[in-house]
Formats: sequence, C-alpha cells, structure tokens
Amino acid sequence: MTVESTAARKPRRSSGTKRAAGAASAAKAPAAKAAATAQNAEPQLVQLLTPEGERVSAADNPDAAEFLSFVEDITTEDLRGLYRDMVLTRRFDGEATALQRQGELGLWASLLGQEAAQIGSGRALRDDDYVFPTYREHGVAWCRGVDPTNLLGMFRGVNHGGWDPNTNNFHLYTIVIGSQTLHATGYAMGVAKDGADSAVIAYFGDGASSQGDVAEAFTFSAVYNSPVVFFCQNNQWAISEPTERQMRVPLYQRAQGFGFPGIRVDGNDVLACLAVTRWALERARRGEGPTLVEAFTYRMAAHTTSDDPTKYRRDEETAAWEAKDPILRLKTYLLASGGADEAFFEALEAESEALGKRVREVVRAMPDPDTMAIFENVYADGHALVDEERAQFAAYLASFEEGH
Amino acid sequence: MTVESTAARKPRRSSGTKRAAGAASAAKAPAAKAAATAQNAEPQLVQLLTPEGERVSAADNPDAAEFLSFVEDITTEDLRGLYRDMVLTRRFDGEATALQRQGELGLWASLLGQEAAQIGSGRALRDDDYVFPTYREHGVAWCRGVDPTNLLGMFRGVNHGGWDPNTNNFHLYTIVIGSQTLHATGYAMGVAKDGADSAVIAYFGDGASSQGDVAEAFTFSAVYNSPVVFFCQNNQWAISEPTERQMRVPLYQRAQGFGFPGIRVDGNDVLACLAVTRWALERARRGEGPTLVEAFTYRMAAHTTSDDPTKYRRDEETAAWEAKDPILRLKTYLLASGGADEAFFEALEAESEALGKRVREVVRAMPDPDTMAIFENVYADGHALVDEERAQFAAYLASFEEGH
Amino acid sequence: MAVEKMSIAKALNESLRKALETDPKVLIMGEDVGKLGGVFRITDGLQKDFGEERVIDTPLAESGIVGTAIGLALRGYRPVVEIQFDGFVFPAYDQIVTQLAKMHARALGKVKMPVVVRIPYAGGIGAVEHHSESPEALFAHVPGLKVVSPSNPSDAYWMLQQAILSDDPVIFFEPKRRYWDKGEVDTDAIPDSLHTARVAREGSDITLAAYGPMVKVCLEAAAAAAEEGKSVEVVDLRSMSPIDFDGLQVSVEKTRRLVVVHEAPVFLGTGAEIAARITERCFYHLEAPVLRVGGFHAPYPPARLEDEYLPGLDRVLDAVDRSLAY
Amino acid sequence: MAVEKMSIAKALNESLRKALETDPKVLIMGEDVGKLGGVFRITDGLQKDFGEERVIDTPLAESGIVGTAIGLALRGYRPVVEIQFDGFVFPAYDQIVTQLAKMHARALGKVKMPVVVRIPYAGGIGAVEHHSESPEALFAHVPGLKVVSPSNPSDAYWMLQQAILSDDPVIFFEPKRRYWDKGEVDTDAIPDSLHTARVAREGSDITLAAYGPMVKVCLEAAAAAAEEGKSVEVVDLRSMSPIDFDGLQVSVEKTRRLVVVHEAPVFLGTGAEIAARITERCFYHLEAPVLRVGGFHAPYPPARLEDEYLPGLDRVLDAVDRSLAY
Ligand SMILES: Cc1ncc(C[n+]2csc(CCOP(=O)(O)OP(=O)(O)O)c2C)c(N)n1
Ligand SMILES: Cc1ncc(C[n+]2csc(CCOP(=O)(O)OP(=O)(O)O)c2C)c(N)n1
Ligand SMILES: [Mg+2]
Ligand SMILES: [Mg+2]
Repeated sequence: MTVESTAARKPRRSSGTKRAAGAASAAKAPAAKAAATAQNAEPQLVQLLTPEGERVSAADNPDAAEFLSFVEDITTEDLRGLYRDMVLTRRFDGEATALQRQGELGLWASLLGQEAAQIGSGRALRDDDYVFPTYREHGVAWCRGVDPTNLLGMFRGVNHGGWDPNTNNFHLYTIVIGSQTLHATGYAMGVAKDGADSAVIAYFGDGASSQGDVAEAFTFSAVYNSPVVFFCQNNQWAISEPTERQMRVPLYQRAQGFGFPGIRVDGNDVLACLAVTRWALERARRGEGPTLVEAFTYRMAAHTTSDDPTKYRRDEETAAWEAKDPILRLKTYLLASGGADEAFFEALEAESEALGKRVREVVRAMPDPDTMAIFENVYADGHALVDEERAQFAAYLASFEEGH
Repeated sequence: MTVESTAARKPRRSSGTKRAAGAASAAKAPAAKAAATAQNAEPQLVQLLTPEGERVSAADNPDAAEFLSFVEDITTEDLRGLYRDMVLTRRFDGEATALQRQGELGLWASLLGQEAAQIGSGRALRDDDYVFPTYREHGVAWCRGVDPTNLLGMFRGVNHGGWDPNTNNFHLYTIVIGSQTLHATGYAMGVAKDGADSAVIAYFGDGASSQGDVAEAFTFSAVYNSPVVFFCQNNQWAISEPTERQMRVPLYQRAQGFGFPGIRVDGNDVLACLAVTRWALERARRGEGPTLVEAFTYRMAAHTTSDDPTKYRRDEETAAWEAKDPILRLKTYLLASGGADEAFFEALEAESEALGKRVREVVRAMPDPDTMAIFENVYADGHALVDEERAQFAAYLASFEEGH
Repeated sequence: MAVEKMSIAKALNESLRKALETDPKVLIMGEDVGKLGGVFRITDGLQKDFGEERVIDTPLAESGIVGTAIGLALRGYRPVVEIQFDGFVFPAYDQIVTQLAKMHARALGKVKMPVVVRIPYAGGIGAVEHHSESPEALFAHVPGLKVVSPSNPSDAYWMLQQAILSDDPVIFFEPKRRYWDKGEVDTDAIPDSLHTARVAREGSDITLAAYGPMVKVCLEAAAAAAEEGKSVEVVDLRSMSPIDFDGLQVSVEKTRRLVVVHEAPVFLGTGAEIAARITERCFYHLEAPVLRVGGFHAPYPPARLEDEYLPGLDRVLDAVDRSLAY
Repeated sequence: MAVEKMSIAKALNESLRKALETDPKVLIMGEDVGKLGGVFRITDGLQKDFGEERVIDTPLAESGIVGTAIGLALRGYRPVVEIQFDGFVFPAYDQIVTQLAKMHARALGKVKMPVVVRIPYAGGIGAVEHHSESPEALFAHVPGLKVVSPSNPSDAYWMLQQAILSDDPVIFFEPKRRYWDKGEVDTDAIPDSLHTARVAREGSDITLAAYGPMVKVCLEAAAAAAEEGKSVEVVDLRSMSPIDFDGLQVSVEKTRRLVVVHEAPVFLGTGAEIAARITERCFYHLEAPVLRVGGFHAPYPPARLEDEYLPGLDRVLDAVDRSLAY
C-alpha cells in the first residue's frame, strides 16, 4: 500500500553515466569538499537550518555551500511537504506509543526527535532505490509509501513484518543489530551487477556501529565499490549506553579508514539531511561507492516502551535537545518566511487527527493470525517435517473440537 | 621451555606512571609526530635500514627521526643478535618445511620473508608483556623463548598447541582468523584492571583485517583504552587473495577512525619494526591505549605447504620482494659497518645446522598421543558424559585385547 | 539472609552480588548491565556498589563481549557475561564454540575458562522476534561447554553460584518468563551438585522431564493429571550438558514411561538425546516410546501465536495420555 | 557428457559450471574461489570462464559473505557460497540462523532465499584444528534451513543442482575426505528428490543409516558383516533436514534393527533425532534400541588421534554385533 507523497520526491536523475563497477579508484572517491569537512579533527556538522529556524547561507558557512546546491530545487511547497511528513510521522509515532499503553501493541520503538534525519534522508531517495531499515525507521517507511499501519503488525505480535519489501523497495525491519548493513551491501552489489543506477541505503544506530557486521559491510562495500549509503542515526544512546561506550572518536571518521568518505550532518535539520543524503546517493549512482552519513540527533523518548530512561540519563540533557527540535525549527522558519500560514497548520492538524484515528481503528481491527500460520512460509519449497507437524497439530486441535 | 636469548631483550621500563584507565583522552592519544606520519594520504613507511643495507639518519628522513630514538640503545652486539634471531628463525622454518615434505608434519605455515617483522616486534617486548599470535609467528615465539620444537606439535598432529601459554606469556596459535585480537583486548583490559604496566600484542594478517572480530577488538580497546598493540603483518596475500580484496586504502589508516593511531612500518626492516613496536608498547604502558602497526612485508613462500601460489601470483612479484630481503639487508649493513666478521657468520651457520639437527631429531622422536587423550582436558571440572564415553571406549578397546 | 522468599530475578541478582563480594576476580559484563541494571534488572544496583571496573557496560557487540571475556579469563578474571536476549547470542557463537569451548583442551589443560554466559531465554512474554528462542541444544551439542537452566529461585541462586565457581565455561539459560516467580532461597544451604537432576514431584505412572520454564508447566500437568487419578513424576533436569541420565533412569525404571518437554523445536532438541539414550538404557523397561513435546520446526512465531506454539498444559497432558495408551 | 566417471570434486565442479551456464543469476562467492579455484579446487577454472562478476573472491569474513549473499538473493541472485572449512562457518552462524533461515517466514513468504552454503566438512584428512568438524546438527535443528550431504559423485552433481534450484537456503555439506572418490555421473538422468533417502545396499538383518563420508564406512562394514553371514542394509540418508523418516522406517520395519553412524559427536547429533523418531514410529518393530556410532563428546582431536576418534569399520561392526545381540 502507498500513502500520498508530498515533498521532494522528484527523482534526481544521475548524470547518466552507467556505473562501471570498480571504475572509480579509491583515491578519487571522496568529493574534495565533503571529505575536507569530514576530515577535520573537530567534528563538523553540516547544518542548513539552525535550531532557531534560520537558513544557513553559503556566506555564513562555506562548508555548507556545497550542500546548499543539493537543495536548490526545494520550493516552499516542498518545505511544507517535509514539514507535513515530519508532523504526520510524529503523530503516527505518538499514536503507536499510546496504543502500546492501551495494550494494543506489545512494544513500540519511538522515533521521537529523529524525524528530520528520517524524512530528510527518506525524501532524498528515488523510487528505484532500496532501503534497509532497523526497527525505528517509521519516518523513512512513510517516505517510501509504506502504510504506517503495516509497521504495527510486528509490534502487536501478529507477524514479524507485515509488508512486501519489494512493493516500496523498503526491506523488513531488522531487529538483530547491524545485520541489515550486510544485506544492503549485498543488494547494492547486485544493483551494480545489474548495471542499474539506483542506490541502496542502510540505516543503523550509534550502538550498531560496534557490531562486526557493520565493519564487514564497510569492507565489502569498499572493496566492491558498491552503491550503498550507510546512514547512521547517532541518537546518542544505545538503550542505556551513551556513545562513549561505543566509540572514542566521532563515528563519521570511521569511514575514511575503510576508504570512503564519512560526514556528519545535523540530524535535526531536515534540509541538511536531505542535501547530504542526496549527495551521498549521487556518489553511489555515479559509481563512486559507499558513503557514511552520521546524522547527529537525539532519541527524545525511551528506547522502547519497555525502557525507563530515568535510570540512566539526566533530564537536563533531554531538555537541551528539545531546543533543537526538528519540527519546531522548520515551523519557525515557515512562519517567519511566510512559507506557511495558519490555515496550513490547521489543516495539517486535522490531517494528523485523521491519521491518528485511522491508525487506531486499523490496529484495533487487526485480527490475530490463524493458528496454523505457525507452519506457513517456513520453507518456500516445502519440508516433510513441517508437513508432518502441521498434520499432527491439526489432528490434535481437532481432537478438542470432537469433544475429547 | 626457554631458549637462549640474545639481542634487545633489555626491558625498556615505562616512565613509571601507573596507568589510570581512561586517563588519556582520545584527543590527546596519538603521539603528534607518529600520527602525522600515519595520517598522510600517501602511505608512508617508517624505515631505518634500507634494502641496500644503509641506515637511515634523521637528516635523511625527518619522519624517521622520532623512531630513531627508540633504537638509540641498540649496540652492534644487539644488531648481531637480531641478525642471529632472524637467521635461526629462517633456518627453523626451512627445516619445518622440509619435515613436512618428508611426511613428518601434516602441514607447515612458513614465515619466510617475515623474519624482520616478527623479530623486530618480538624483541621489543618485555617478559611481562603478553603475545597473542596467529599460526605463523614462529619468529615471535623464538623471541619469547618458546622452544621451536614445541610449535611443531600441532603441525604434526599430536596436539592443538604444545606449550603452556603462561610460561613465556605467549598464547597458543589461533587458526580461526581474527579471534585472537579479541582475546588480546580482553587480556589487556585485565592488565589495566590489575594496574600493571605491561602491554599486550596481537598479531594478525592483512586478510584478517576484514573479520568483524578485528573491528570489534578495535572498538573495545579504544573504548576501554586498553594497553594493546595490534600488529598486522601485511604480507600482501591472504592465501590467493591480494590486499585489494580486503581493503581499499592502506590498512594502518583504519585505526584513526577508531580513535587511535595507526602506522605503517617497513616490515622487512628489523630495526624499524623494533623501534615502532617499542613506541607503540610504550604508549600502551603509559595508558595511552591501543595502536595499530602495519608491517609492510611479503609472504615469500606458499601460504602453507598445501598451497600452490603459481595458481595466483606472478614470479616477478616475488622476485621484486626478494631484493628487499630482511636478512640480507642487515647482513650487508653488518659487513659494511664492520659490525660482524666472517667468524660470526660461520659460527652462526654452525649454530643453524645444530638447530636444524635438533629440530629434526625432536620431531622424529615426538610420540603419538595416547588414544585416551581424546577424553582429557575436555573439561577442567569433569563431565559425566565424557566419563561415560571414556569408560565405554576403554572397554571397547579392551575387548580387542581380550581377543574378541 | 538465610531463608528468604524472593523471585528468580532477585535470586540471580543476590547471587551475582555474593559472587562479586566473595571473589575480586569476578566481573559482570554486557550491554546495559550498568546503570540500567540490564533490561531485566538482573544486575540492578551492582555497578553502583561495585563500580565500573567490575560491572562493565560493553559496546554493542556480542562477539566482542565473549571474546574479551575469554581474554580476561586468560588473565585470571572470572567474567560473568550477559547476553541481552536468546536471539542475540549468535554473533558470539563463533567465540563460544570455537574458542571458549575448546581453549582448555587446546592448551592441554594449561589454561582454564571460568566464564559464565547468562542468557535470558525462551518465550511466553509476548515479545517481538528473536526475544523468545530456546537455543540450548545448539550449545549442549558442543563439547567443552556446560549448559544449565534453573527453574526456581533457589536453583537460580545456587546454580549461578556454582556456575561462577566452575572452572569450565557454563552457558546459563535463565527462564525469562519465570523471572518474577517467587520461592524460598536458603543462602546457607548446601546445594545439590550443578548437574544433578531433581525429582520435583514424585509419581509412579509416568515421568515428565523438563528444565527451566517448562518445569512449572509439567508440575501443573502433574497436578491436573492427579485429579484424573494419574500419578505423574516430574524430573527437573536442571542441566542439559551433562544430563543426569543416571537420575532420570531411576525415575523411568520406576514409571516405565517418559515424556520430555521443552520449548525448543523438537527436531534435534535435547529431547531427542534424552529419548535416544533413555531408550538405550531402559529398553526393556519402557512400556511406550519416549514422547516429546516441544516447539515446532518453524521460527518462533509472532507473540499472538506463542500460546499455541509453546508446550502448554493440554499438549503435555495429551502426550501423557498417548504414552499411557501404549 | 551423459555418463562419465569422475570424482566427487569434479562432479561438484561440473555441477557449478552447469548452474553458471544455465542461470545468469547464479553466483559463486567465497574466499579463494577465484584464481585458486578454492583450496579444494572445487571452483577450479570457473572464474576464468565466467568472470569476476560471477565467481567472486570475497574479503576474509564469513558473516560478510553470507550477509551479502542474502542481500544478493534479495536482489534476485542465487548465490552459491563456499565456506572454506567446517570450522570457519561459525562467524557466519548468526547470519545463517537469524537471517537466512528466517527471512522467508519473516516476510510472510514474500521474499525467497535461494542461497546455497557449501561446506567441505568432516575429518579423516590429517588436518589441523577446525578443519575436520561435523556441525550438521547445529544447522538441522534450525527451522528454515535445509541440510544435505552427498556421499558419491552422482549425488554430488545432482544434489548440488537441486540445492541451487531450491528457493530455500540449503546447507550443503561436502565430505571432504571423499572428494577424490570416483563414481559414475549421468548428467542426463532424472535424479531422486533432494531429500529422499536411498538404499545403498540391501540387507535383512539390520539397517545402518549414514550420510556423507560415513556411507562408505557403512558399506565396507556391510561387506565385512556379509562374510560373517550377517545381512546388513545400508541407507544413505542424503538429507539431514528434512530426514526421510518414511524411507528409513520401511527399512527398519524390515530389519527391526538400526544403527546410525555419523562423525559428529553422538550427544545431540542427528543420530539422536533418528533414534528418537524411529523408536516412536517403530516401537513394536524394534528388537533392539537404536544404537549410535559417532564422535565423542570432545573437541575433534589432533590428526594423530583421528582414526581412533572417527567411527571406523570396527566400531560400526561392534555396534552391529551389540544390536544383534539383543
Ligand atoms: C545483536 C543484538 N544485540 C542486542 C540487541 C538488543 N538491543 C536492541 S536495540 C539495542 C540498542 C541499539 O542502539 P542503537 O544502535 O544506537 O540504535 P537505537 O536503538 O538507538 O536507534 C540493543 C542493545 C539486539 N537487538 N541485537
Ligand atoms: C574464520 C576463518 N576463515 C577462513 C580461514 C582459512 N584461512 C586460513 S589462513 C587464511 C588467510 C589468512 O590471511 P592473512 O590474514 O593475510 O594471514 P597470512 O596467512 O597471510 O599470514 C584463510 C582464509 C580461517 N583460518 N579462519
Ligand atoms: Mg542509538
Ligand atoms: Mg596475509
């Protein structure tokens, strides 16, 4: 199923040169400017919209200049679209949290605070690109046109993933940390083999960066020069562990040692995330291989609804990040620049309400799966043992109906 | 068992400051000069003795200057000792290869060509340091005082590792690629907990650098600031795969992205390997955390005696590396500088002969293990199933003796 | 303390605390074991009292956790490692089966591997994928490992003590859905040996063998069967490697019938080994083949199906009936 | 071709070549599979003929190999992955059991995982540690995987064809010490189904069940027993997941006795499941308990001890005698 899209979905076609695998040499790979940004010892953040809601110009910040060109085409309407995406995603997320509290879901992993990172990067994608998410990419799913209620099945416990990955080129959520970065890399190897100019994006977290699989994904993608963007949402926390437990220097710097560029972007700035992801995707399309994007953001909510962050983090920290809220800053800008009027916000509020209502209704109506579904889809070609157990279990269940 | 040591074993005590775990901040970590060397885009090699057998002075190469200070104390006698170590190691290695051909060993992994990397790094260690080797560190074992014949047990098939790791602080050979880097890291975490100022060194290969375990070792050691040196012998090949199949940029650069310095050293230059390893070990002792040393060298022989390198590499390549032979260049220097006379070389030749003879004799006399050894040491505290199977098997064997 | 009523979770916490107090070489390692006290709060308060050097929040990398624990053990420490959930042990599987299990033998006994790997396991808590698995057979098949699972607070306390004292690696499976079940713990008692089975309920018609979370189900089944006049003996195996076949044999020779119950898939689950070996030992005693009740040959299903997937009272009683019908 | 005599190694090579020729989506991936042709030369010449885009030397990282193969399968490719030796599959274990095995079910059938993982396995070649292991039970226990092992060149050729054609992940265990054994391969034949057991030798007194490297030992044992007047049937199981219990049951109902032989440790090896299930199916037919001959509960020993560790003729005949003595 798809939802109506809004902003920034116009495909940005690549220059047209078909990728020749391995054509780009490692030495040439980093775009000069971006690499320079990424290599400074002091972590630099690409930012195009300040927390105060002001747009950054090339004059303000020469480092940002290159990336500004990647959002030149973004109209005010597009900005409203990005805003709408973030608001609706947040609303959906809040609704899911509420549904969990009401017992309709077993668990929920909130993306609160990470809307800009997800909408910015998600809106940078073309339809033929492919996404490998973690379990928290509800905003990216939204951008891909996955019906948000589809995401809830696994959290309700009626399935392990309720959508067909190939309908929206959005893979299933992956819970085991880091695994999907290798799937993305393999998929990207396939894209390159096919001579296609689409790209692949793999989402992962700051905690995930410690997993060996992620390093192996870096190695494979570097060696095969695969068209994949590694998009890390550094939300400062891996459950209760701050990033100091995972790394000693900023994560984006890790890419360089594997031979491809890494860059840190303000993950609460939807424009910057859009620009940087477009840049990275274009590198991939041009056959220049992988890029690591570190979106510096914050997990405003608990890790999941099972978590209690008061055990391990200070309120002041959360408060400080509230001031950097991704939605607020775009709203401020839209208001100040006249890009949106009250009617827009009111209409959006109504749309949010409607979305919330629909989500509630759909979830409450979600039927439990049939018991015999246990035996379905274990194998594509069948398996004698599954057949035997299915038959035995059916007979066992039938024995109750017969009144035994 | 221990063998007579010769050169460069005088312990270099650290400055005396006990390590305070985590005391050194990541930012301060890289020794300014070394880091500078390591960060240049063009891979730089620390070299103190040229392939032509000439010593590099600070004037020749300012980059080398810092490292020269680490071998200031090396006397001509020490140099002869390093030379002797390399020659005897090579002789032992050649003997083992011959023994494999004669059917006395099932397999042998030759270190031919890597003597300088191993003797240089091995002689940088203090007795209280701890070594985690791969399966090819015969030269390091030699430096640790492990009787070389002990190394042969596993290649003959009489055991999986014939020495007590704690006798010489030299862990067992590890065959599964990369695993030992984590053991080294954990051991180093323990050293730091103990407040000891010894260091740990983990050997691994260029191929191993692709394993997730190695990246996890980098992460853990960086996060815990552990006193460990990662010593990669980049011998250009992982069986049949050249380094291009493992990495896109020089390996030493990988360290920086994990927050610690990496450095490339001429792995065929025993002096440079000694100096750089001493430098890295001192960093570890001072509580400055891990270092990655990439010793740029060459596997002159086949991967193992089972391998046939003619399938995948060109003779010219091997020939080019022959000119950089680590033993030859030190011999040239010793001869030219008058550091050794013919008598020295003759005596060493005789010593080599004697070593070869002893190795042959010991190996040929190595008894097969007792059958019931299958059941020994499976558990330290015993296990009912092992006891049961042992008894059953003993009864089964006895049934033949009774003439059934 | 001495005798006190507490949950399994609390008993495990007390046991860890005791170990940390007793032996300075004991370390706790894992994801979120520090301030948070673990996602199940098993390590609650321990970092506060013993410090970050002894209760260590690790990077998010299971191979790294077990691999560094091995190194720490080589240095003389006794690491107690927590894997956050059953389904997340597999990144560490290589280090566990290739290194941890074999190091003692590889070194001809010259080094020891006193490492405990604690794994909250099995289902029944309504969780998402990978949080409800029972991989014990995948460890019990591997020589060099010991594998145990407590079913009650007293065993939780004492078996963990014994696991930490053991010089061998112990995979310690904690029945997560029983964490909050309470029972008496006597911290002065002299416990059974770690690998001895225990008759949890005596009976004469048939034996039910289980461990961890399924002991409770078997006890309930035995109670239900008693109402129908069937006398069911329940054996809590406690250890899956080694398995106390001597103890189980005594029970089966008495009852002549055996049903093994576990959550893991039946195919190649521990029940297979028990059936094979007990049949060999008791061939002339058995009135019925050893029957097995367990998970199906299918990935652990979504939570809304787990009640059907998991062996429950009815399925156990069905097997009892089938056995008795022979 | 058509009918030709060749070794198992050659049959595998021919089978891979055929697959590469037939389906452009088939890829070969692994360490040293390119110019070297693999350490056992199973992929010899394939990179030369099909290019580096289809026969891919990978970085030295097994998790990466399987993980990227999964991604390639998601893109529509059919990767055939080589793990260099049995003992090196464990770094990939997480990707295999957590992702490869479960992806089809997780996606409610919407994606398929046609990935073959080839593993040269088992002992008898005088190798160093980690090069002689038999981890098949660790895969067969996992729902979502299929696990097979050929014992002869014809099966090597055809079973690999079928594994590659399968839309499910297949763990393909190659009996490395039999690589050079020769036999006839009919490349035009219509093969048995991948998971059907085959009676390798008919007999009436007792059944020996085996797969992979142990089939030959069982055939030798049957021949030796025949000289003593015992008629031994040998069943080559070929598949460990699923196991053809119907086929095996036919044999056991005839002979009333079964001995299962494999190299893997007996404890929780595939023999455990076979013993448990055949006993259940044939409870009234069996004259003796199902006996098992296999590896001990100890790490695979150094090469000089492997002849004692491995099930050989004498140990199999001993079990035959013990079974017949019931
Ligand atoms: C292999 C593995 N180990 C542990 C877990 C348990 N776990 C789930 S989320 C999480 C933290 C992830 O942190 P991060 O990668 O930063 O992502 P975030 O949740 O912050 O988005 C952990 C430890 C897991 N899912 N997989
Ligand atoms: C996990 C694992 N995979 C594969 C192998 C087989 N293998 C043994 S050595 C080797 C190449 C190692 O290359 P490198 O790390 O460069 O070390 P070198 O042999 O060159 O010293 C391979 C693939 C192994 N031992 N372990
Ligand atoms: Mg995070
Ligand atoms: Mg190498």
